[in-house]
Amino acid sequence: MTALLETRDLAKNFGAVTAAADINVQINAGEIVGVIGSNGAGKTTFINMVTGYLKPSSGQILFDGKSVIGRKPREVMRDGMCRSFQVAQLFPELTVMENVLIAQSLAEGKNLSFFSPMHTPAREEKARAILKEYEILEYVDETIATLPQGVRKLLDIAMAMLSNPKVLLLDEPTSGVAIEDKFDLMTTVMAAVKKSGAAVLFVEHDMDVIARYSTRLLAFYDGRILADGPTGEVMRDKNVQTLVVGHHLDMDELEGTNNA
Amino acid sequence: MNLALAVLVDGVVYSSWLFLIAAGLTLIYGVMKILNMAHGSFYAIGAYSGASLIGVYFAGGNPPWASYLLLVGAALVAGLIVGLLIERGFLRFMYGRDEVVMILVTYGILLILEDAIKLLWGVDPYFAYQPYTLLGRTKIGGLSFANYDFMLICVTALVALVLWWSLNRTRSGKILQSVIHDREMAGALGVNVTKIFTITFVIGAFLGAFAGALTAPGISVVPGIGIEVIILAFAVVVIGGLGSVGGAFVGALIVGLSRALSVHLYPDGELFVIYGVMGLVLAFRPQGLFAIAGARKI
Amino acid sequence: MLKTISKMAVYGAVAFGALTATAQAADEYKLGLVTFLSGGAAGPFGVPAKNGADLLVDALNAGTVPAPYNKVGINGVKINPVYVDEAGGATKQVSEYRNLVERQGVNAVVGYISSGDCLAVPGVAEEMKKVTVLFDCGTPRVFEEADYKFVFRTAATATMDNVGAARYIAEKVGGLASVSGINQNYSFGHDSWNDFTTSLEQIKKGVDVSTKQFPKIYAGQYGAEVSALMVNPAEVVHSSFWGGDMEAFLLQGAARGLFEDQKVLLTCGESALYKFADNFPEGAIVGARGPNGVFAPKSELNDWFVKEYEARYGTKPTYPVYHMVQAIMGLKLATEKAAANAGEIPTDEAVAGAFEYLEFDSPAGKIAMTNGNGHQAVQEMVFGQVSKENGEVVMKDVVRYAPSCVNPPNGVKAADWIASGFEGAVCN
Amino acid sequence: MLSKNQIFVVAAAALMILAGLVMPYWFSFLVTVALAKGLVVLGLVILMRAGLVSFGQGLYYCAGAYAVGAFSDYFQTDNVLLLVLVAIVCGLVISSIVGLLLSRYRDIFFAMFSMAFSMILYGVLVKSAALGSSDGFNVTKPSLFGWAAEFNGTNLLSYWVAIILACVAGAIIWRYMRSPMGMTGEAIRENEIRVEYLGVSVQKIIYIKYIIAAVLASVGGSITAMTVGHIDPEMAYWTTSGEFVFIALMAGTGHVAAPLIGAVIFELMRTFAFQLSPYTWQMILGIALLSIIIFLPNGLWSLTDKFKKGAN
Repeated sequence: MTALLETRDLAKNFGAVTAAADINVQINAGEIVGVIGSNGAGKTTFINMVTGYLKPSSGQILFDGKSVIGRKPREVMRDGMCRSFQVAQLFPELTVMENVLIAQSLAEGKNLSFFSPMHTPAREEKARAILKEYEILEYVDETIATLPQGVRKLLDIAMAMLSNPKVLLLDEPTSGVAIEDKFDLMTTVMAAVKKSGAAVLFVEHDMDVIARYSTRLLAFYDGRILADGPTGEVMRDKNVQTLVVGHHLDMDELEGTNNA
Repeated sequence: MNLALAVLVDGVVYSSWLFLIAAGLTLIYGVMKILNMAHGSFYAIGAYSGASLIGVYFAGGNPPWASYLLLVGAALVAGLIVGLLIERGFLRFMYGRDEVVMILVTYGILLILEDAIKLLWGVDPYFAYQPYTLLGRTKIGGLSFANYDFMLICVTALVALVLWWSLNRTRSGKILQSVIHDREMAGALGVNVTKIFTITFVIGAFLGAFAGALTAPGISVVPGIGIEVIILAFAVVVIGGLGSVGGAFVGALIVGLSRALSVHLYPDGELFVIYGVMGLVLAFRPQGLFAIAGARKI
Repeated sequence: MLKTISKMAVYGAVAFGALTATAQAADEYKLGLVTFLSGGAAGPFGVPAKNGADLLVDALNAGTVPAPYNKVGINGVKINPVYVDEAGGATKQVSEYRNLVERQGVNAVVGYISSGDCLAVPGVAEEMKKVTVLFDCGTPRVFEEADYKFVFRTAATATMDNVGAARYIAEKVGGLASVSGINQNYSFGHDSWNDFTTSLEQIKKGVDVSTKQFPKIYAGQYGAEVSALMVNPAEVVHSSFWGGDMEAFLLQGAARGLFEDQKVLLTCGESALYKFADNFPEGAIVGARGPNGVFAPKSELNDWFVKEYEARYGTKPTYPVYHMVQAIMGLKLATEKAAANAGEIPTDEAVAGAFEYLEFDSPAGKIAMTNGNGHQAVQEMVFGQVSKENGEVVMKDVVRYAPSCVNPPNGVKAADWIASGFEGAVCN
Repeated sequence: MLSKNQIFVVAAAALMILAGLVMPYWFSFLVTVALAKGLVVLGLVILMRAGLVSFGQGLYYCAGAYAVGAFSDYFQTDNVLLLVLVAIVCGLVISSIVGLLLSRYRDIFFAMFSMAFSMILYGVLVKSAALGSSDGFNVTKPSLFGWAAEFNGTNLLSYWVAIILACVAGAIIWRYMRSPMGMTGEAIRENEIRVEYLGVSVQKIIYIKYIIAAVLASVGGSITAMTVGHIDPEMAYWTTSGEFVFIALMAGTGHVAAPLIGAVIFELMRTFAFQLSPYTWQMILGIALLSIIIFLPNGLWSLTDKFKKGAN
C-alpha cells in the first residue's frame, strides 16, 4: 500500500536559518497522527510546505502519488488536502452563516456563479447541518469577531472539512481554547473526521490531548524529526522527553503539563 | 563628461529636495499607518511662512546670513503649530479607522488647509530669493551651479543622518522602531503609543514645513505648490518601501537621477519618469525596495 | 426601503428648493464671470482679472468710465457680477456654465483662461443660446474647428505671440544661429513652441534648435532643465512659462548665470513684470499677449484705467486685467448697440448680431472682431526688452506689429497660415 | 415575477425618465454627469468590497471617453449604442491586459500602481498633438439611429441613457454582489489566505473584479464624453480618480444605490459650494467630507438605516 502523503528529504531554509531538514514522513489513509515539538521546531513550516503555501528548499512531497511542489494551496486543496490554522482563519466581519456559505460555494467548484444568489435554502440547510455537527449552531447569526476562541477553531475546522478532504492537517486545534473545553472540542472534531474517513495530522502541545487522540506521534526538534512511531512508544522515548517535552513524562499523570 | 557631471549634480540636487519632502511622509506612515495627503500642505505652509518672514526680514535691513536660521525657525514654528493643531485637535479622534479612510481624512484636511493658506496669504506670489542668491555660484566643469543647491544637499544629508541616528542609536528611536514593527505589541509592552503618535506627527509636519521653507528661496511661493509635491513624495515613498526612511532616501536618489538623465537625453520622457520608475520597481519588488517585513501570517 | 427613499426624496427636495430659489430681479444685469480663484493660475491671471472686473463693474455702475463707456452699467442697467472659480477642468466648467445660465439666470458670461475650457464651453453656450465672451485663453482652435453664433473672443489668439516673437528676434537679435525652448508640458506650451519654431523657419532659414525642454506644469524645480539649456547654448531661450513656473525658472536660471550668455524670450513675461521686477534679467524679451500693460498705446481710456487700478490695488494692471476689461467693454458696447431703448436688456440673438465684426476701443487700443467670421478679435502684437533705470522697469527696443502682420486672415487656420509663409500678411 | 424592489426600481427609472422633460436642464445635466461618475464609483465599490482601493479608475474613465471621441470622429457616427459598446470593448481590452499585472498587488501598492497606469495614459494624451494634447477635443452629441431626443434645444438622450444604464448596471451588480463570485470579494477583503485554502485563486477573482470595475468606468467615461461634448486628459489625472474614491467613501459601500445617489449628492454639494463661496469652496467641501467621516462612518448610505429605525 502506498502512502497518501509522503515527504522525501524535505528541507527549508530562511536565509541562514534552517527551519526544516531531512523530513521523511509517510501518512496512510485513516491514520490519526499527532505532532509535537517546541516553538520553532518546524511544525507549522511542515504544514505550510505540504499544503503548497511555502516552497521547500529541497526534497519532495507526494500527495496521492502527485508532487505538491510548485502547486498552490488551492490546487493541493482541490486534490483533497485541507488544513486548519493556529489562529482561526475566518472572515471576521461576516456572520457564521455567511462564512459557511462562502466556504460551501467555493468548495462547490472553481467556476463561481456571477449571478445566482449565494444564499439558497439548500446551502443554508446544509450549513445548519454542518454547524450542528460541530455543535456551534447556536452562533449561526453572530459575527465572527464576537465569538469565543473555541467556536472559531471549530468553525475553522468545519470549513476545512467542507470539501471532504482525504487528509486534514490541524495546526494546534486547541491553542487558545480554555483547558476545560479542549477535550470537548477534540471529541467533536474527531467524531466528524472519523465519519468522513480522512487521515488526520494534528499539531498539539497538550500531551493529554496527544495521548488520548493520536495513534501515532511525530516529534519535531530543531527542524528535524526526532521520533516517529506509535504514540505510547514515542512518548516514552528519552530524547523526546528531554528535548521536546522538557521533562519526564509520567504516562499516568499527564494532566497539567501543557505549556503552550 | 560634461553631460555626466550635469546629470549627476542635477540629479543629486533634485533627489535631496525629494527626500526632504518624502522623509516626513514616510516617517508618519511608518509609525502611524497614515498616508498623509496633507503633507503637501505642510510643505506649502512652511514655504509661505519662510517666504513671508524672509520678506519682512530683508525689508528691515537685517544681516543677511541670519536669514537661513530664520528659515529653519519658520519651519519649526509652522510645523509645531500645524502638527499639534491637527494631531491633537483632530486626528487623535480618528485613530483606529481604516487606512483608506485615513487617507480621505487627510485629504479633507488638505482641502481645508489649501483655502486656509489662501485666506492667510492671498494668491499673490511670495519671494524669498535673497538667501538663494546670497551664496553665489560655483563653476564645475564649465557649468555654473547655485551654491544654495549644494547647501541643500548638505542639509538633506544631515537630516538623513540625524533621522538614521535617532531611529537606530537612541532609546526613543528604538521605541519608535518597535511601534513601526508592531504597534499592538509595543502598546502591550507599555510604550505610550499616543505620545509617540503626537511626537511623530509633529516631527513629520516639521519635516514637511522644513522642506517647504528651504525650497521657498528658489521658487515663487504660489497657491497650489503643496498639491504638486504630494504625488512626487508618494511615489518616492512607495518606491523606497512604505515607512522606511532609508528606502525614501534611495527612492529619492533613483527618481532624481532618472529625471536628470531624461531631461538631458530625452526631454519628452520627463513626464513619465517618476511613474516609469515606480512601475518598474513595483513590478520586480511589489512591496517597494526596503519593505518593512511583516509578521508571519499563519 | 421604499418608504426610506421617498422620505429622503422629500427632505432632498426641500433643501434643494431652498437653495435654488434665487430671485431674478429685472432691474439688474447679471454678469457671470469665470476665472481662476484657486490653484496656480489664480495669482498671475485669475485674481488680477477678477480685480479688473470688479473695478470696471463698479466704475460702470457709477458711470465714471470715460466715453464711449460713460453710460451707467450696461445700457443703463446696473451690473451685478456673479463669480465662479474656473478650477476643476472642462467637465466641471460645462456643468457650472449651465448652472450660471439656468440657476443663476445670468444675462451673459465672460470668462475662461484655460484653453481646454474655451474649447468645451462654446458647445453648451450655443445649446443654451447665451452670449459668451472668452476673455483670455489663447488656442486658435476655438473658431478654427467650429462656427459659433453666441460665442466671442475679444483677445487675439496666442498665434500672434509666437509669430511676433519669431519676427522680433529675427529683427533684433544679431547673429541669431540657434534657439532653445523651455515650455510647460501642456497644450499652450506645445502650441507656443510649435508656432514659434515654424514661424522662425519661415522668417529666417537655418536657425538651429539646441534643445527643447517640456517640464511638467507647476514643476517648480528646473535645475536639470537649466543645465540642459547651458550645455546646449543658444542665442535665444524661448519660453511661454507663466506664473510661479516662470518666476521660479527666472530665479533658478539667474542664480546660475543662464541669462548672462543667453537671451530669454518670455511670451507671457509681462504678467509678472511688476511683482517680480527685481529679478527680471536685463535685456529679457517680454511680450504681453497683445498691446497690454506697458505696451498699451497712449489713450485717455488707458490713462484713466491705469490710474484707477493702481489707486485701488497698489500695482499696475497686467495683461489678464486688460483682457478681462476689454471683454466686458465689448459686451457692453454690443449690448447697447443692439438695444432699442435705454434701460432694456436686448435678446441674446440681438446682442450676438451686434457683436459680430464689432470694432471698439479698449485700454489696449482698438479691438477688431474680424476673424472667426466676426467672433474672434485681432490685435497688434508688441515685444520689447526689459531695462532697469533707477530701479524702474522700462521697455526698450519696442517693436509693434500690426494685427494683419501677426494674425492669419479670416478663415485661415493659424498653422496653415504659418506654413504658407504668412500668406496675405501686411506688416508696417 | 418582479419583486417589490424590482418594481420600485423600474418605477423610479420611469419617473426619472419622464421627469427629464420638466426638470431644469442644469439639473438633468448634473444628474447625467453624476450618474456617469456613479457608474465608475460602482465599479470602485466592487473593488473596495474586496479590500482594494484603486486610485487609477480615471484610466478607464478617460479611455472610455477617448474611445467614444476617437471612434465617433473617425467613423462619423453618433449612434449612442455603438459608442457605449466601443467604450465597453476598450475598457475590457485594456483592463484584461493591465489587470494581469495589477491583480498581484494589494493595499497601497495596488492603489499607487493603478494610479501610475492612469498617469501614464495622461502623459501619453498630453503628448498627443493629434488628440488635442491637454486641451482635448470636442465630441459629437449622441443620437439613437438619428433621433437626438431634442426638447427645447436640449439633448435629453444622454440623460436617458445614463438613467437606463445606471439602473441596468445597478440591477446586475446588485445580483452580482449577492452571488458566490460577488461574496468572494468580501471574503478576500477579510481573509485572503482562507480563500486560497478554500480552493480558489484570489488573483483570478481580483482580476475579474478589476475588469468589471474597468468596464463600468469606461461606460461612465463614454456617458461623460457624450454629455459634456468635450474630453481632455484631465479625466485620467489622479485628482479625477481621487474624486471617485472620495465619492465611494462618502456614499458608503453597503448598497449598489449608494454610489449612484452619492455621486448626485456630491455633485450638488460641489456645485452649491462653487456658487455660495467661489473663493473658498474647497474648504466647504473639506469640512463636509470630514463631517461625513465623523458622523456617518459608514457613509451616507448608513443614513437609510437610521431612517428605517426611525420609521419603524
